[in-house]
Amino acid sequence: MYKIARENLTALFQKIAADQELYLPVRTADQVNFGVWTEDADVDLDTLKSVKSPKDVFFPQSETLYTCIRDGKKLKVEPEALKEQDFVVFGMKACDLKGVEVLDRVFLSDPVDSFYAARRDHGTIVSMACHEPEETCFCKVFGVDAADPQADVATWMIGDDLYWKPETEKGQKLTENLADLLEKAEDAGSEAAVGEEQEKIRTIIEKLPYSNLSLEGWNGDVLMEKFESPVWEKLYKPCLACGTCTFVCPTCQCYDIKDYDTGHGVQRYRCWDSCMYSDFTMMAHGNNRTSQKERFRQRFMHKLVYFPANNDGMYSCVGCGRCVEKCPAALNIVKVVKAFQEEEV
Amino acid sequence: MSIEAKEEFRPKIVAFCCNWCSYAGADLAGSSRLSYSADIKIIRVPCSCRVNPMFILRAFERGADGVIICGCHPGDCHYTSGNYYARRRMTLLFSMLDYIGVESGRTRVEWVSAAEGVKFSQTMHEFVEKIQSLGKNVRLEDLRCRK
Amino acid sequence: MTNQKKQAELIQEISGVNPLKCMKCGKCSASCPSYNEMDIKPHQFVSYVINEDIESLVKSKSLWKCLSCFACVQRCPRDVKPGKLIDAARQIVERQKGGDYLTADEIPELLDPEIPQQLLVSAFRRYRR
Amino acid sequence: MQEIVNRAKELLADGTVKRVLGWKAGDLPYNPEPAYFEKEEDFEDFVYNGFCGANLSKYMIEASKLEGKTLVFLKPCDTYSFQQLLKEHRVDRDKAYIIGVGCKGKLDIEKIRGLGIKGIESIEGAEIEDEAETLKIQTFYGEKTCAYKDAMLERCHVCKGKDHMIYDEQIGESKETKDADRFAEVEKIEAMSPEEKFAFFQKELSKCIRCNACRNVCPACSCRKCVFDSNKFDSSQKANVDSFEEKMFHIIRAFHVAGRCTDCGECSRVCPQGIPLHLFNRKFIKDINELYGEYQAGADLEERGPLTSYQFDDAEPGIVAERR
Amino acid sequence: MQRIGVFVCHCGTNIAATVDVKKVVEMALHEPGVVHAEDYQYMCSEAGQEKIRAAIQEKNLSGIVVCSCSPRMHETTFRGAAERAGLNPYMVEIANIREHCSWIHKDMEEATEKAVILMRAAVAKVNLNTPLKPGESRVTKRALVIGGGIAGIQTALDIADAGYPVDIVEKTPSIGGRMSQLDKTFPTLDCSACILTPKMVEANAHPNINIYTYSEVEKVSGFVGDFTVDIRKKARSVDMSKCTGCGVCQEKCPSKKTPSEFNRGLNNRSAIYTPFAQAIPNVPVIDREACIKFKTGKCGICSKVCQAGAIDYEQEDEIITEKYGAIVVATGFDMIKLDAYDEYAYSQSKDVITSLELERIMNAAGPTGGHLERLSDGKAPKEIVFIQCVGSRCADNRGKSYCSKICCMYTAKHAMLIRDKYPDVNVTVFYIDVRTPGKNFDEFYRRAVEEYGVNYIKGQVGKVIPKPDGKLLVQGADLLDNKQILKEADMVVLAAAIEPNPDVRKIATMLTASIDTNNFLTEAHAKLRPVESPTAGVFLSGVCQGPKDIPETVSQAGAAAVKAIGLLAKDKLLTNPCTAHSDELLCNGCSQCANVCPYGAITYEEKEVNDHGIREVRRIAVVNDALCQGCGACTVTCPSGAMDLQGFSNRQILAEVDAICR
Repeated sequence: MYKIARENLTALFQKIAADQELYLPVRTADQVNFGVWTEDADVDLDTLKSVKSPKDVFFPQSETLYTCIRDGKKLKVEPEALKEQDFVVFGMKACDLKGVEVLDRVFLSDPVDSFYAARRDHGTIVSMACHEPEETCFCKVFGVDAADPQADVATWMIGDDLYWKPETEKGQKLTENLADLLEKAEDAGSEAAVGEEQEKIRTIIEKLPYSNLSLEGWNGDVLMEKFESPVWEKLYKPCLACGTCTFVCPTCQCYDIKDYDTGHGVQRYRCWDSCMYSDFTMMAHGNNRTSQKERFRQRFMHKLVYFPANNDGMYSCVGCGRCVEKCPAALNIVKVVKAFQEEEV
Repeated sequence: MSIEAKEEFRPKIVAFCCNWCSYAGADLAGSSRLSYSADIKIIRVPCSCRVNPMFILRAFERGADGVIICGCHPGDCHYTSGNYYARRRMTLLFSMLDYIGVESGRTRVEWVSAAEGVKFSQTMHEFVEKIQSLGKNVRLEDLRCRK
Repeated sequence: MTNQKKQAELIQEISGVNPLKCMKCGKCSASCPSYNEMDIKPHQFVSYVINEDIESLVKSKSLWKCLSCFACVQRCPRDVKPGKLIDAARQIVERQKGGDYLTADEIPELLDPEIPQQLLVSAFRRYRR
Repeated sequence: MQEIVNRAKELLADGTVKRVLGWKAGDLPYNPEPAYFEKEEDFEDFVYNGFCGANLSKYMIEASKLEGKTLVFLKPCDTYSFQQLLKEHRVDRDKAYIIGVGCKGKLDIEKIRGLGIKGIESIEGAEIEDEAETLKIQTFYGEKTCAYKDAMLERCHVCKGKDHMIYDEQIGESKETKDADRFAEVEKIEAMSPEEKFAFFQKELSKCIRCNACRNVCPACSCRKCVFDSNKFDSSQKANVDSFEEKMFHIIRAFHVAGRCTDCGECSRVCPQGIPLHLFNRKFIKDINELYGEYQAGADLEERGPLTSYQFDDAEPGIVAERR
Repeated sequence: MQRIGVFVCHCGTNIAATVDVKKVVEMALHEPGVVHAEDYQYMCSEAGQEKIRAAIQEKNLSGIVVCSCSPRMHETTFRGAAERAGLNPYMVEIANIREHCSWIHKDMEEATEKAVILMRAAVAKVNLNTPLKPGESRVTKRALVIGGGIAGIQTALDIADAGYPVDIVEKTPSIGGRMSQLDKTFPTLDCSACILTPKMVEANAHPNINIYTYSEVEKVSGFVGDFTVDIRKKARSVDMSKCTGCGVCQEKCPSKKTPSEFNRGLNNRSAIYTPFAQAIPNVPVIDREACIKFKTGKCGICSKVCQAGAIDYEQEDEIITEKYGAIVVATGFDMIKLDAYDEYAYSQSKDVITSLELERIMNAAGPTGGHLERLSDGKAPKEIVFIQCVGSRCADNRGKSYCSKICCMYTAKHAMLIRDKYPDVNVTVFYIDVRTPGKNFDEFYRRAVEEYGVNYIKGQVGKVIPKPDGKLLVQGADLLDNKQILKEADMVVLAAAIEPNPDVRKIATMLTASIDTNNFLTEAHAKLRPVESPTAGVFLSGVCQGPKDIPETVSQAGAAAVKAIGLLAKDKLLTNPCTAHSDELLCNGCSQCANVCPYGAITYEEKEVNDHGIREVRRIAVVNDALCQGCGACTVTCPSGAMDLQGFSNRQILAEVDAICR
């Protein structure tokens, strides 16, 4: 284990950014999101949750797939290059890491998404434990330990020190590169400090209102029963059909592929899509889900039923609580789970 | 011509002209041989009120450096009131563009009657000069449309 | 470019007058109080400028007979304003003498018996506006 | 609150209304959700407190399609939206029973979070009966307090007034909350240089994730299908591919609601990225007021909107450059 | 995918001299959808049109682009050619590479580049064109003539003779107009009244003509073939059905201090009056501003003396609403105000008069009974000076930029008449140019000089100075003799410029007819459609379109009548198919479009729609094709884009924008 004083972090970031891109929580116009580090970026490591999850580091909101350039009646097709440079993501929380695990299931299983895979290969993740979890968090429900964020490097911000623990080969390599800035912290005091912090985090998490949410009855086997439940009819009513929940979510992975006419050709790109949108999976004949109830149901069925059915029981919710915070109509996955519980009692 | 002259800034300017007055005014400028810059390209619309703010933003998105809308003089609209609506719409739109930091000189509305070939040509002259002085539109351009 | 042509252009530049707009109505000559004193009449000024015969114009008596009353300027229906042309021709003469670009404040000090009085009056009238 | 509940139950019982559109208590102290109540026992969860800030007018578009009357609780500012929707034939007056509720300013959880208060367990002082000027907030990290005022939504500081524009009956007291000039922020931007303006909006809009929350919550954005969802203008977009698109989206959205926007402030309230979207709408409102005379959308049913009317001597578009 | 043909016209050298037409053809073949491109000398010629026809049929084209002159010039021609080849005429787009390109650019490379871009925009548009079919609308077989001067009378007579009912609306109490104020006419020296009065009588008596005098057009709505017009019949205070025109009321009226409009204010009239003796109708009106009864409530003499009991103080304005198929504007002219020309002392001396005032003085029914005398002292003038071009041909903003056209001739007429009647009077005319293009016109002018000894001096007058002794000192210049002239005169006559009747602005606005900077109504085409306004169904007669003398006015009046008759003779008109349409799946029913529609063409209906499986009853905007004129105001007001304009659709215009900015 290593440590570095908080005041030296800028030097650390400088060093990392010297030869690769560095993504970390940056405050822009009063909001914290993951962004590229620059000298004048306002780095914010104290805000628990970035507005958007950092999934866009690996799966950007929009990315070009290829470009067609028209020359008279001839067409030239230029595929977009895959990510070739290494980069570092600093400050991902345990829930976001779990989110990446979910995305891996989708994009790295056959057929492999080469754009995503290239980014995963080149990215080194430095995680950070959640110093002060909040009332919207329910990662525990999904077996996530916010106090022990497993990544290439795990870190804990304790007081004025950042404790740094490489966990993988990639993490080790990064640590070596930063050797002159990181201070060895193999002593018992450091271990104890981290242990104490972990304990503190876990104690708070036990107390959080959502931590004992039960997911009993939510699995791949209850498809028809849940699908046909009358509860949805009541639940969806306040939903405004915006895409906030899906766009802040660390696991939502649906995208649309669109063409942009540049005037001298076409740029084909993909961009996040939201199952809440009326034109989600629009096809020539129209739409699969014509009502907001169906669209609303889709999101939660996918997270809690369809996904576990296809992925060895793994839910595609990680309990980060972003949707709880951001939904304009105060709807969220927790309310959905609870509503079914009440109904079933 | 020297090489430098070829590299000079040639703005792209879209002019929306109403069919009844301004387009005819442009025709008159043509038949009177009143020259103006070839950077101006005219799109014929039935009335200035047909010009949707989307058209203007789209032109800028596509790399236009200036957009000018010409219609009948207030009171002379072929459709009685079209240019009055256009006047309000464009005033508000231009004000918004100015508000978000787009130079207000990039947009203009001018009333040109069918008899005002001279005015048409002069207006186009002035507008091209203005755009020349403002340079390339970079604030509203969609970079994907660049060649 | 010949000197004459340059001067003709200079006159147009100084006066801001486009002599081609003249329709030869003669209202300037009809309005002119010094008409009889002049060898080149006000309406003819225009054609001298058009024909680039500035030398004759500059040498003419008329140059210093114009009172700069600007009646012709006021009444010209075509915005040609012969009075301004005359004024410009005078300036050319003065510039050739080196008395270039006077400001109104400098005039009193420069009062020189050699400067024709007409020019002074004209200058004052011009600056009064 | 009890008064509201009692009255709602009464109207439900006597058959005046078929359902009640109100708020259901959330699972956190601050997240009640809009909900329908159809039976007396449903009211167990009914809540009406400082966090019930959502403008229920927009829900009335759907409610107008239901059979029978819907009782809806509207704050003074919501009634402008309802009336504007009525003007545009998007809601049915006969299907609505409007209880105009008093308003003492509504709370914004983001404001509270912005004060560094996190891990919230409970909040005291947010009930409408509470006269307290301070909120007492119990958190996992200790007890915090916060002035009610400091936790109020931006829109309440520039409140249009506490009169209901349209209602069947009124319940509850209101308290003046206006303590700021509605156009001060707009004026600040207007005074900037073009470069500063551009930088300001560039920074704000770079956060936009095109979630459409602003659009979907907006009572003026009541189109069955938004131009940005249809292919009518080749403008269908789902993501912020280029910084220009966000500008296009927000400018056009603001333009489409210009003269119809009541300045209810919902767009800014719901933006997950905290973009002050009301600055666009308020710019239009300010221009309209200055150029075409004071106009408040939703204030009446008859007056023509400023973009569907004109005067012979309206200002020319060149005024934009002149005013600079 | 469309199959598009591109046809590039050389227009002789008009286009080909500055645009490399071959290059445009070559570039066209690179454009999406283009399967054919060719160039030709004159595309509008029969041979050119034949090429278009052949290509459409041989290559099975679905749309064509003609790169040529303005669509305002030949769009109809090419649409016709397309239609004859079996192609829908609205599948034709014009790229204007003449007026908007070759004629204004000199550099070949630059002009060619622009021509290519204009061609591209047109191709991009036609790719999105859809075949359109014009609708039909009915024609109301009745015409309205606004203005009862010689132009209006002639037009009305011609239309009426063809068998269609016509209404004349005249603002003043009598028809007759300016011509009724003239004494004699050039170049024949006929008495004006002698030739006008029979026409007035004929119009009055014509079974197909209905005359509304002392009336004004208040409101116009509708469109070609189906105008609805509100006419305000001002209260005359005299019952037209009872009045016998005996004239006693005018004689007895105690209020006789109102300047006579007819006599240009040179004398006064009574408060109850007919403007002139031959007035039609010969029914007086009460000028309520001047009438003692209306001002004080006392008097009522006219009522007492009227044996027919025609006086009606209670009469009120009446609004008549009538439908018309065609409208002819014949609003005529007035003299300009001379306030800006103080150098001529018009406001300072009564003996400085305008030519129209001279007409009244020379007229036997005029203020002086036809005696030529000075208005200041009644003495016979010995020396008269005429000044030409007062306010005409002015480049500054004091006067008018145009030549008033009639002054040279009427001045020659006046000079001649004076010299004929009063040989001892010297007449001098100061002129800039004497313009006499017209049959027997120059001969007429030469007679004035040669036979009547009128003294013509080339040179404008600088100023007129009234002297204490009542004489006028005219300071002019003789440019040919190079002399300044100081001339003493007893009378000075100013040939003031004429200008369209100021009311024409209001009328033009109501008719949505366009007007030029001088307030003359614009014709649809300066050469080929001189009597039609660009607004369909509106025709122009007389000086409202531009300065004219009487014979010209009468011939134009006839021409306007023929155009109107041509319209009225049709039972149905094809309507412009470029109308707005609302997409029922997108329409919100919010009524904003109806609010901005100037034609009231948008209504709403409750309709069941099937929106991707959801069936519901919605409030939907419906456009009435016959009323919609295709301005597009609604399309921009519609936030959802439900409202679109055929022929100028959102996507078509955006395609043009894209093509230009490419």
